[in-house]
Amino acid sequence: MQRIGVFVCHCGSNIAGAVDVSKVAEMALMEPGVVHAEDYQYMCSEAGQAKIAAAILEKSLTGIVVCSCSPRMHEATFRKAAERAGLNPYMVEIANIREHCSWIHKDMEEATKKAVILMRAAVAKVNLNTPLQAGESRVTKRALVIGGGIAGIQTALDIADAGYEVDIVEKTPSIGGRMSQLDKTFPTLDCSACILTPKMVEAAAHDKIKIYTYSEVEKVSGFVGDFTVDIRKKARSVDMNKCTGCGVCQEKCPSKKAPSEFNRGLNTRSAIYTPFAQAIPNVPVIDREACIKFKTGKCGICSKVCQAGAIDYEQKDEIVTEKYGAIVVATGFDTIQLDKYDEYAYGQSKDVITSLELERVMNAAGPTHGHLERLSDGKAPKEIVFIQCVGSRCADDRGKPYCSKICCMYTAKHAMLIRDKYPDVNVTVFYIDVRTPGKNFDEFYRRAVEQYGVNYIKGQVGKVIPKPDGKLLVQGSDLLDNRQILKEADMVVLATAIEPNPDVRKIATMLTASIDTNNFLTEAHAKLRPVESPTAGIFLSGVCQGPKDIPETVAQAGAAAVKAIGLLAKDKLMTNPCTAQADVLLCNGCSTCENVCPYGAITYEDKEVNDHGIRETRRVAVVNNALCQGCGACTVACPSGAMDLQGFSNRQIIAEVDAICR
Amino acid sequence: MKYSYYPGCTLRTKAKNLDAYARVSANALGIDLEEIEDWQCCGGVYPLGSDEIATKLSSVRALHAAKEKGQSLVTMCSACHHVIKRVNDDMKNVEDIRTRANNYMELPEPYAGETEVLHFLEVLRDKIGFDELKKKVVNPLAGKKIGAYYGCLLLRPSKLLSFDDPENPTIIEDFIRALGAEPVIYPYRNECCGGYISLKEKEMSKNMCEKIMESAEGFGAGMLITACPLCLYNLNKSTGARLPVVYFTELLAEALGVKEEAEKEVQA
Amino acid sequence: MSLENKEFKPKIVAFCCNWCSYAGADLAGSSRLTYPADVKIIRVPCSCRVNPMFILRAFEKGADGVIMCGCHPGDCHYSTGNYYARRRMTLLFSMLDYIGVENGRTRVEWVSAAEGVKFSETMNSFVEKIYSLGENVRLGDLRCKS
Amino acid sequence: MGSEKKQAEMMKEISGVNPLKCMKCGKCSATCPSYNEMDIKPHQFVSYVINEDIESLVNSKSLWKCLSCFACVERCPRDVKPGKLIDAARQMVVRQKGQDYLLADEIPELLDPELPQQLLVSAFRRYRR
Repeated sequence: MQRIGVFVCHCGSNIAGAVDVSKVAEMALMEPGVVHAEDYQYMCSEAGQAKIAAAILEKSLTGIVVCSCSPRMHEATFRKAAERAGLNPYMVEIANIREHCSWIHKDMEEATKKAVILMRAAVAKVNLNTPLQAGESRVTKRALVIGGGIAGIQTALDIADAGYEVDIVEKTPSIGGRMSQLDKTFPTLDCSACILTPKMVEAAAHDKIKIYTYSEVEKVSGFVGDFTVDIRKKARSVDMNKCTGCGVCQEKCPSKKAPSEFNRGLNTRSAIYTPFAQAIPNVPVIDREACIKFKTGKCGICSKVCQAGAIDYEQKDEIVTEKYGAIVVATGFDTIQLDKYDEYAYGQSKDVITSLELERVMNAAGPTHGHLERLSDGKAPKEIVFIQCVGSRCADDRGKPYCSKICCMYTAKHAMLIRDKYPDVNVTVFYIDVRTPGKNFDEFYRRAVEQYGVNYIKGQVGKVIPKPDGKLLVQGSDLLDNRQILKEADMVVLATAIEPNPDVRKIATMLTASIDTNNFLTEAHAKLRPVESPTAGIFLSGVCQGPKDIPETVAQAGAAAVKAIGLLAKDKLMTNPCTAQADVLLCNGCSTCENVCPYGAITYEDKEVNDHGIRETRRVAVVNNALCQGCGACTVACPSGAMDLQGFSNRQIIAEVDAICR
Repeated sequence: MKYSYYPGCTLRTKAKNLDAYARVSANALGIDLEEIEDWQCCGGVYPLGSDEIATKLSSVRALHAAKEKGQSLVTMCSACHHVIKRVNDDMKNVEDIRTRANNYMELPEPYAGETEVLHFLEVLRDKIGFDELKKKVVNPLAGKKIGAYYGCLLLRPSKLLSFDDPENPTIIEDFIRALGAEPVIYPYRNECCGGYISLKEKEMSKNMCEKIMESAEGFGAGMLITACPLCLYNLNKSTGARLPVVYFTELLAEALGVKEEAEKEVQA
Repeated sequence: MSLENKEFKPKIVAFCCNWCSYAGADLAGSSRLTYPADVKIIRVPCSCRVNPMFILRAFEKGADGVIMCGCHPGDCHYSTGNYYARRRMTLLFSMLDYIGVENGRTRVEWVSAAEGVKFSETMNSFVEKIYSLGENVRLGDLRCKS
Repeated sequence: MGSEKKQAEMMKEISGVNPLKCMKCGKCSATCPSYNEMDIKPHQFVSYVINEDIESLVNSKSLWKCLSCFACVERCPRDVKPGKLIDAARQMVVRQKGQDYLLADEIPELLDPELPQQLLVSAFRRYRR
C-alpha cells in the first residue's frame, strides 16, 4: 500500500478563486492510501516545495499528488522537488485543477466537485505508480539548421562561435533568403545587402559551418540528442570543386527565358544561373526544366565555354546522412498568393505589384536596375498608391487572421525612399491602423508623414480599376473625412500578407513538431519558451514561428542558438523512462507490435521462460528503451495484452477512468 | 441530356427572346430542357432575413419538382439563378429554414437541398464543355469584340454561388471565345447596374450604367452581353456611351445557326 | 439539491493526447474558454494509447459519453499514432452503436495545441449532445448503480 | 430589456450579423456603388447597431439606396456582411404596417414599355411587406 501525500495549490486566486482548495485537501484524506493532505498559496514556490519535501520525509510518503496547474507547466518542478527529498520522481502525479478546472468553471461548487474528482483520479493513478529509472542517451555534438536566410545564418554563426559544428541546409542555390531580396531595411535605411553579405561570407568561411545549398531535408529519425537526417543534395549539374565562379556560362547560355525567382518573376534569367551576384556559394546550378541540353540533348554551350571543366550533365541527386544533437528550423516565409484578391487587379495589371516586388524594382540589381518605373510601359510614375493589410487580419478564408507585422514599417520605408529619390512623385497610403511598436519605429513612420509628406488615408481600398489609358483608378474609403475616394494612380503597391514557407508543413511532420492552424510552428510555451518546439531538441528561429522583422529575427535566432548550445554542451541526456515493456509470459511473438512501432524499437528474441513450471524457449518481443518514445501504439495493438506502458499502464488508466466515473 | 428548366417570370413576358434563343440553341446542342410544371415566380431578389420562409417557398417548389424527376434544375435569368441557388443552399445547410419550409410544404418526403442548380452557362461550361460547343458552331462570330456583363447576381456571394471568380470571372469570356468572337475584358463587368433601384432612383442606376458602358467601350467592346433582363433594361437606359446590349443566348443561337428559328418562335 | 429534483449530470470522459489536445485543453483554460464541468480529461501520451478496453470500462462504470482527442492527421507527435487510433475507434464505435451505445456518445476529434477555441467548442457541442441523449443505460454494470 | 436594445437584438437576429467582428477598415464603404447617395455609410451601420441607435438606422435614406449587389458582403475581410444589416433594417421598416416604401399608387408613373417584370417583382420584395 502506498503512503500518499496530496498537495493542493491555491495559485494565488487563480485556483482558490474558483475552487474550495481546503475542501479538496479535506476530501483527499478520505481517499485510499492518502496519509497527508494540505493546501498552500503557491506550491511551486520555494516554500511550497519545502512543504512537499518535509511531508515526504516526515510521513515517509511513497507517492505524491499535486493539485495545481497543468503538468505541462510544473510537472518537472515537482518531480525535481520530490527527487531532492529522496522520492522517485515518477511517483509524482499532477491533478490539473487550474487550466482544466478553475479557469473555465465559474461556479465554485461545481468547480470544487470537479477538482475533487480530478484529485481522486490522480490519487488512484499514483496508487499504482512504480518507481522508474530514467536511462541515459548520448548527445551528438552537431546542430542542423534548416533554412539559410538571416535567421538560419545567425543561428548557425552563434552555434559555431560557441565551438560546435553546424550544418545549414538551404533549398535554393544560395544562402541569403528573403533579406537578400530586400533593397533597404527599416528603421535606419541600411542597404540590406551591405549588412547581410558579410554575414553570409562569415558563415561560408567559418570552419565549424558546413553549408548544403540546393539541398533539402528528406528524412528525420531519432530523437533529442541523436537525430539522423537524410539530406538530398539536388543535382547542381556543376562540380562545386571545379567551378571558379567566373560567370561565363551564364553569359553564354542561350536559354534566357526562365523567370527569375530572385526577382519575383519580374524578369528572366539563364538556365544556368546563380540567383544573384553575391550568391554563396558562387557556383551556378542548371535549371534542368529550362536547359536546352536537358530538353533536347543539343546545346552544351556552357560545357564548352567552361574552362574549369566544371559542367557535369550526368550529375545525380545525392543523399547525405548525418547525425545531429539539435535541429533548428529557420524556414522563413513567403508572401501569400493573390489570386483570391482580384479586386486589387494584381492579375489584371502589371502596374499592381506586391511590396516584395517593389523591393526588387527599387534595387539596383533588380529588373529595372533600380529605376522606379511602371512594369507595363516603363514610364516613370507620378502617383503611387500603397494598400495595407492585403490578406492580413482577415476572418474569411481568403486571407490570414493575423497581422503580418512588418508591412506598416516597410510601407513607410518605401514611401519615404520614393519621396526622397523622386520628390515629384506623390505617395498615398491607404491604411486601417498604422502599427509601429518597436524602437524608433513610430518616429520613422512620423518622418514619412511630416518630413516626406506621404499622404496617409485611413480606410481600406475596395477596388482597383484599370483604365483604358493604362492608369489605375483606386476606389477607397477615407473614414476620417467620411467620403469615398476615387484616386488615379500610375502604380499600386500591395502590402501582401506573409505566410510561413509552404514547405514547413512537410518539415514539421518529419520533425513531429507541432504547427498551428496558420502553419506557424508552435512554441513550447507562448511566453516562457518562445524559441523551443514542444518536441525536445527542435528549436525555432525567425518567421517560421510567427511574423517578425529583421531585428527580432536576429534576436530570436541568437536565442535559438543558445538553447541548442545548452543541449549540445551536455554529454548525456536523461531519457524518458515511460517506455513499453512486454510481459514475456503473455507474449506469443506474433510481431503485431513490431509492425506498429514507429521507431523500430521492438525486436524479437528467443528467451527461456518459466511458464508455471514449464520451461521452454519462446520468441518474445523485447523493447529497446533507448529507442522507445512511449507512444503506446504497441500496447493496444498487442492481441494478448502482453505489452504495457510504464507510467501510463492499463491498470493506471483504468484506475483513472474508475475514479472519474465513481 | 435532360434537365428541368425554370424560365422565370420575365422570360415569359419582356424577355421572351432570352428564353426562345436558349431553347432552340439547347435543342441544337442536344440539351433537353423540360420546363417544370406550374412554376411560380422566384420573387426576383433573395430574401436576406434569416427569418424569411414564405418568400422562399416558390423556389423550394421548383427545386422539389426537379428532385422528383431526378434532374438538375437549369435557370436562364441571373436573378432566378441567384434566388433559387441560395434557397437551395438554405434548404441544404440551414436546419431551421429547412424544417420550417418543409412544415409549410407538406411534401411526401422532406426536401433537403438535393437538387443541383445550374445556370445555363454552367451547363455549357461544365456539361457540354466550351471545346465541344466550339465544334458545333456553324456561324463563327469572327471579328466581333464583345464585352461580358456579369453584374452581381451570378457572382456574389461567391461562396454560395460558386459560379466563378467573383472579381475576375472568365466563364462568359470563354463562352464568347467558343463562339468565335473576341472577348473584351473591362474592370466594371462585375459592378452593379443598379438593379431594382432603377424603379424609383432612375438617375442612380443611369450613372452606374454609364460607368459600365464607358469602361467597356474604352477597352474596345462593340457590344455587351448579359444573362439578366434587368441588367439589359438598365444598361439600355444609359445615355452616355450606347453599346448594343443583347442576351448571351442570342449570340449562341446566331453562332449555332438557329437564330431565325427562335425569332419565328418569339413572333408566334 | 432535493432528491426529487435530481437533474441529469452526465459523466463524460475525455482522453487527450499529451502533445496536441491536452495542450489545446490547457490553452482553452488559459484563454478562459469555458465548457461544462461534466468533462474530465485523462492524459495519455498519444491517442493510440487509448485501448478500446478503457472506453468500455468507462461505459461500464457509468459514463454517459466518451470523447477521444488527438493531433490532426499527419501531425502526430509519434508520426502515425492517431491513424491507428482513428481506425480502432471507427470499429469500436460502430460496435458500441450496435449494442445500443449511440454514436452520439462517442466521438473522435482532432485538436492541435494551438486550438483552444476548437477544444472548448468541441466540448460544448459534445456535452450538449450527451444532454440531449440523456443517461446511458447500456453496458452499465448494474452493481455500480445506486 | 429596453426597446432600443431589443431592436438592436432583433436586427442582429434578422441579419445573422455579428457587428463585433467588424475591424472598421472601411472596405465596404470603399466598395459600395451607392456610397454617395447614403446618409449613413455602410461601414457605420455596425456602429449604430452596437450603440443600439436603431431609430437613426430605420430613418436613414441609405436603406433605400442599397442595391443588394453584395459587393460589400463579398469583399468584407471580417465576414461581417454589412449588406445584410441594411436589409434587416429595411425589413424592420416595411414589416410595420403602413411603412411600405413603394406605394401601389405611385407605380403607374414609374413604368415604361421596356420595363421588365423582374424589376417590379424585385422592388416589391425589397420595398414592401
